[in-house]
Amino acid sequence: MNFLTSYIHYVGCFALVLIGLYVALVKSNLIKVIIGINLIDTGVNLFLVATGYLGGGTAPIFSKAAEQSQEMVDPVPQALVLTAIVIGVSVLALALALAIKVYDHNGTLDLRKLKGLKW
Amino acid sequence: MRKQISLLLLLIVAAGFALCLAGAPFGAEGARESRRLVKDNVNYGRRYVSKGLDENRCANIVTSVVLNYRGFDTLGEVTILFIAALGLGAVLYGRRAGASPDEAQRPSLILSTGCRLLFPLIMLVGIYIFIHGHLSPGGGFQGGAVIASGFLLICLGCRKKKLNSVALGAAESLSGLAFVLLALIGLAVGGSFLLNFLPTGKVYALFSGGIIPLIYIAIGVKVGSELSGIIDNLSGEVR
Amino acid sequence: MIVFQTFLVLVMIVAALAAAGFRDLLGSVIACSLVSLMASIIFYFLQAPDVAMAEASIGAGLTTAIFIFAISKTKRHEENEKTD
Amino acid sequence: MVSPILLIAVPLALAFLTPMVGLASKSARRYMPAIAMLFNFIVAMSLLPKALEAPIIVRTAGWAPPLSIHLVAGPLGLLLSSLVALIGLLVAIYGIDYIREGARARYDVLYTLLLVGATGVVLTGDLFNLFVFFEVLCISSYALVAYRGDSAGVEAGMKYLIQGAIGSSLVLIGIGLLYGTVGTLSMADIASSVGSVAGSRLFISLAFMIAGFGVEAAIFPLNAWLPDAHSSAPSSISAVLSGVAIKAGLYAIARVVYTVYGASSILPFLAVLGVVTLLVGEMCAFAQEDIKRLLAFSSIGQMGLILFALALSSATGISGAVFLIISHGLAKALLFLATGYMIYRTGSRDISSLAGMGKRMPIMSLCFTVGAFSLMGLPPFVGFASKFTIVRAVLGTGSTFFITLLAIGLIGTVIEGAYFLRIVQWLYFKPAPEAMPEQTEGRAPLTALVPVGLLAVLIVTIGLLPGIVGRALGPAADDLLDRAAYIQHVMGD
Amino acid sequence: MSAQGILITAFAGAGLSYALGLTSARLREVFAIVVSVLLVCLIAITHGQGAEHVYYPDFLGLDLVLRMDALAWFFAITVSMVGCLSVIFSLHYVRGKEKENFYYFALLLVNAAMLGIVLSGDLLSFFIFWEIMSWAAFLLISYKRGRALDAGLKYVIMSILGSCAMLLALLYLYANYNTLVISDLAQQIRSAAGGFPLWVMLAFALGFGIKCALIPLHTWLPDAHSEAPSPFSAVLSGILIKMGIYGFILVMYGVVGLKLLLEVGAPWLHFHTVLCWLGAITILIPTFIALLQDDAKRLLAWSSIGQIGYIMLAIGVATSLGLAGALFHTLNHAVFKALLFLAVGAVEYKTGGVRDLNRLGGLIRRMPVTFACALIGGLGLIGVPLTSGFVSKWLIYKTLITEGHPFLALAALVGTWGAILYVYKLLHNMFLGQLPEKYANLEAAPFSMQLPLMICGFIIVLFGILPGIPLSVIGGIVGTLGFEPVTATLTGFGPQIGPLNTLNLCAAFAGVLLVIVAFRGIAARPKPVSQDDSYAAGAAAPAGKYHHTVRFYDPLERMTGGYLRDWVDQFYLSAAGKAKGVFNGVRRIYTGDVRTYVMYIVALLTFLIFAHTAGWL
Repeated sequence: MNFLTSYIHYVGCFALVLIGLYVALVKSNLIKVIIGINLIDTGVNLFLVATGYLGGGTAPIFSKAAEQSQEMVDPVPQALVLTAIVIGVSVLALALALAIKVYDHNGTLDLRKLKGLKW
Repeated sequence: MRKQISLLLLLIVAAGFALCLAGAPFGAEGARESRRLVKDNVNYGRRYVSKGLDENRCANIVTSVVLNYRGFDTLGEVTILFIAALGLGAVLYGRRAGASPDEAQRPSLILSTGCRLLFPLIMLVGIYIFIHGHLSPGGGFQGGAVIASGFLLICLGCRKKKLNSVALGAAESLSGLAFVLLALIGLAVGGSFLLNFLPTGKVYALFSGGIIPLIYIAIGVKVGSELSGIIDNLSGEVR
Repeated sequence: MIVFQTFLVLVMIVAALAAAGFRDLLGSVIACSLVSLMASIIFYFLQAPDVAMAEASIGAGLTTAIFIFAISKTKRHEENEKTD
Repeated sequence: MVSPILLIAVPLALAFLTPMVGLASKSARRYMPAIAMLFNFIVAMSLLPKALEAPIIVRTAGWAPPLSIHLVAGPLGLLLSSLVALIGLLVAIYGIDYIREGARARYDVLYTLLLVGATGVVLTGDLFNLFVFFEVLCISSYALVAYRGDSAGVEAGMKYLIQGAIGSSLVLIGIGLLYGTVGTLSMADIASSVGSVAGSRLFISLAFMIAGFGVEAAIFPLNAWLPDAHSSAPSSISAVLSGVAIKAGLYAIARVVYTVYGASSILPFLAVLGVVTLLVGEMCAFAQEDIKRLLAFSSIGQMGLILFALALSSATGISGAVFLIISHGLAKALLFLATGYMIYRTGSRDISSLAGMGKRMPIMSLCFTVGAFSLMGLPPFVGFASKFTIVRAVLGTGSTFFITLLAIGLIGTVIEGAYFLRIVQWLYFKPAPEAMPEQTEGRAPLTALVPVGLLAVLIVTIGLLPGIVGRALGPAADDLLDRAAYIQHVMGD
Repeated sequence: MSAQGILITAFAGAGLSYALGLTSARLREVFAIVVSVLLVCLIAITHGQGAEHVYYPDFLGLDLVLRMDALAWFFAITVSMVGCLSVIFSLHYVRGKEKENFYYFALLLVNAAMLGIVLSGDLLSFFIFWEIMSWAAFLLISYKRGRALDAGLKYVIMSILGSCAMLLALLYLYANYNTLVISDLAQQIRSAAGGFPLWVMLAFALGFGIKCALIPLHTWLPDAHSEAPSPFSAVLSGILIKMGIYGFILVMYGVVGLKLLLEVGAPWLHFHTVLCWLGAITILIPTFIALLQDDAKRLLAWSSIGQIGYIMLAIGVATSLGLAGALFHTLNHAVFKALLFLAVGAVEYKTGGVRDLNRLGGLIRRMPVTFACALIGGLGLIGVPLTSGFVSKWLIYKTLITEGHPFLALAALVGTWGAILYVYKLLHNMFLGQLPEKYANLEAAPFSMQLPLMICGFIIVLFGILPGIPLSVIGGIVGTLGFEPVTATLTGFGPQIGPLNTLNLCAAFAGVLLVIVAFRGIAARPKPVSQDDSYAAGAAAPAGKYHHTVRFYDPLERMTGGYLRDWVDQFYLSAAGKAKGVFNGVRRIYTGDVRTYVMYIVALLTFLIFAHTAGWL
């Protein structure tokens, strides 16, 4: 039971990362690979927030009602994840723009055919 | 052949993760005891939580970490979004030839008026989110995203209204400039970049936290205009 | 409480596997947005409301929109896997 | 006193300002990157002497270093940021007339932000901030590689982006693992508390970081993106990418390995990886027909040599590596800029089309020859001084393992000599094909000749008087090697 | 006028000549000659001063030093002399051709770099000038397009390989003795406990061996010399190869010193004996390959390799007489080869680029002066008495015989026979025999080409009759390098070295000449023979001699041609071909498929994790 309580989040996020990597490694469609990268980003963000999570902690936001602070969760990973999510979106948007342009030029998104530049 | 190799590789990577996470500091329970043992000055998460409130008088500690303690990251972050919007524009530069959709797909009257009615409400929610970034959860990024979803609605819902890209670009760069100037004033006045030079006011009041709400407003406008710029670029025209 | 979190994580993993497995790109994009939705809820349970909101609005909302725009401009279905 | 933070803040402000300036007047916007980099170069050079004694620690948001993000403008940081500023300035001048088509407004901003990213990577003292500026650098180079929108550029950009994204996620996992174990993100703070933590978790997070930063630093298995990206990008961009961007990646690895982890067990592995990169790079370069792809592979080769020198962990070794970073940056930027206008003139990137360029573009060919000779390490040029320092450092270590690796590496430089001199022969000693029409408009404008000429003059003067740069190399090597001093400087006050 | 002044004038001269050349060709030619002649005088004046001074205090932590001791002076005067002659010769040779400016700049740069090598007092500046000489020579070799490019590339690849080896050896010395100034280095090495490491000596030998074309490393020389423009071939063959010799002498005797040198290498096989045998082989094989060459310059190139064999043999013997012989033969060979190459160059210039021996002939009547000088050069090359070649070969033979190396002496002797054969072939095919019609009204070479030939011819005969002039200088050098000095009178050697008095030889020759003249005077006047004499078998005897010389040594070639091909060259070319195949293979790593690239990233990560868990890292 104790394994479940403390490690379920890590299992979840690293499962996401591994699935994302598998998609990026194996799938031949460009959009599918970009989805894989998106999965990896989500997994990594989940992992960062999970590192900051304390057992029974509360959200690091003070309000008139909740004044006490010792049970609060570590706010730093949340700040990092905020940045990481937006980085993920930016990379994703650029990736999809490039995918559209690749489709314009080559008419296909199959990575096995997109080998114009090699050797 | 490719599948087997990648499965083998991922197996070893998974083993690496497992090897890493076995120890004490990871895992929710493990984290809790290890945090309690650790004194404040070693783990800065606890220090921000314990002293953050009276240093910046900003209720949302995450916001004070995002903008004050680690504000330089957010400056980098905003630059990245700016680069993404411009990069998208640069890459899709040559594709302006948009074919106007045929009659059949034009949105019905109800849909377009509904959207135009809903748009100001979404903007209001978005603006509320990033104005109250330092009090309640949420902030520049989340508010900007909501504003962008408003623009998305306009973009999908009603065809006629074309987003004024020059205004978006101006909003984008002006708000980015505002953020950097606020930080530079901190350097000029208080001797260190991103310093919270304004009085930080009472804790839960709207005008608390010194320059933090100002920066979050600038970020909100910037993220909103950039994400809608991205959407406008990507949805330039439907073939 | 933890049981519900475990359930969320399992749904997320299944959605991720679906996103990987679907041949129809639109289907896998929907599965992908389901993953971010689940992640957003898990963030809430991990006491990170800011991140939950960001993940929900950016991760689930805008990412899916951008994906669908991209798919509308390119091909919807994946080529067959046989030639690999 | 001018604070090093301006090195990042002012170009950033100028970058945000550029769209506004663009609205006002189209032509003024083209000079914005040059202005930003000129400012950067002046500030960096003025701060360098002061930083040679002790690194300048800059706080942000007014908190003492470990609390908030801080910049560590040490001798190494400022030396590299002045290199970034110098090459950025010269390539910006080159880009004024070179880039004509495409979304010209966006090019200027992206170009300035790329250099801001590189300067940020080199100056920052915080690990996550290093990752953020690393991302600024990478994403702007993805967009700029695909700037032309032609089939090759877009494909190269797409491949570069996918590998870069995977690399960045690995770095993020590494930072997550490290933050989980140590609880702080300031490099000096991590360094001071890393010693007391169990080994295997640290090593795996180091592995992730090396794999992640390695993608941008063109280490052997990870550099598959580089030949495509540098050959299909516009020449001014490949000049900056080759001259500056991959160096920032390698600096990140060096800083992580030496300062954050203080790891010594992985150094022999990095040395072997460096020599393998050198050999693979030079071999592939020899077999190329396309001039820019050849230069890209030769960049991989030289980065292998720099990594090998960094992995020596001796003071002269690292000062040799920094010296090679400077000399390779100058020479490779010169080569890419020179080929830019040669390709523009002949219309094709094939080496055989360069025949007889010696007569048609004398200044460009002369500068190309100076750059090629410097890269090969021939005496009167700066390449010789850096190669000499590295070989002296390797033999100084006296360990037969390193000396045999060096001997193998020197075979790489022989291959490099072969293919560069083959090109010089094509330039000067092959008759120009008469079929080529005598286009007069192809004559390189002043904004191209000035940077290329200046780089060539720099290469020769630093080659003849290595003392100019030599003074800063010693403290720069100590800045990287001496972990305790770094911690004491940052955490001390 | 210190060494630094000489170097500055040399390098500034090269630069200025390029600058002046941009304005007017005439001005540049005059300036080039003035600079070269000035250099010769400057060096001649500074004979005595052995001053050693630092000219660049802190270059990467080392002091660069120049010195002008006897050895340096001797080589410097040879370099500047031959350099000046080739500049004078190339006035006409290059006039009108394109890229003249570049030619003069590169030629003066190579001469300046060689002066730099010779005058440098520490190994780092030696190395710097060495590399400058290499790439400047590369530019000049590939000057005449076409096949010259491959020759240039082959030359430069081998010389870069050599300089990499030399850099390793040089910095190993710096790492162990942390100084590169030759005088201090020599003291420390000789006083150091252990012997001199063999691999360092081999690395030096590789570097210098490539430059002076020892047998396994010689393959670049035939192509480079035959493709380079003739005046530069003279410089290339005359003095550029001698830099390798200077390097050997400097390292073997200047730095390592005689006592230590004798122990270098395995106890049963010393380094210097290997060097001797290499020298012997280098005498034999190239000389007989030279026989079979049809192209005049290629013949001379192979003969250069052969003569270098003599010099290496003399150095390898490690005796004072041997070293004196080597130094004197270096000087002689520089003068012979300069003369012969310039003569071939003159013929090539006049006949519009023809150097194929089968198509030339009978030029003795059209170009008598060139023939006379070429004859003197050829005789000197063979080593006929009354020419300086005789004295140097006599020294080498003497030391081989007194030291008891019968087989080496035999090899030297056979080498001389080969020399006689190919010199005769060269002179006969070019100057004797039937004059082809198209050269019937060929006028003589311009004076600016004949002057260098005459100067060289004069030097050969002068040093042949009065060998004391160079030998007194060489004796001093041998003394400074740790041997007992060789005393020589003006006309030969004292009794303790073995009686040689060129005066008696002159007297003997004069006597024989007198007898021949007298006999011809007294004997019957040769009576003209009528046309239908049996000699012409009834047919009308043609006006001139009608023995054309085509495929001169054809029977010899048919017999030995199969064996005497350049095996080493074929081996190198096939190795290069295989290497190119490997490079093409390595290129295939970048398959173009992004998924494979991502797999490479994950593969490195897994390797690191696996290596850690397995305990390697």
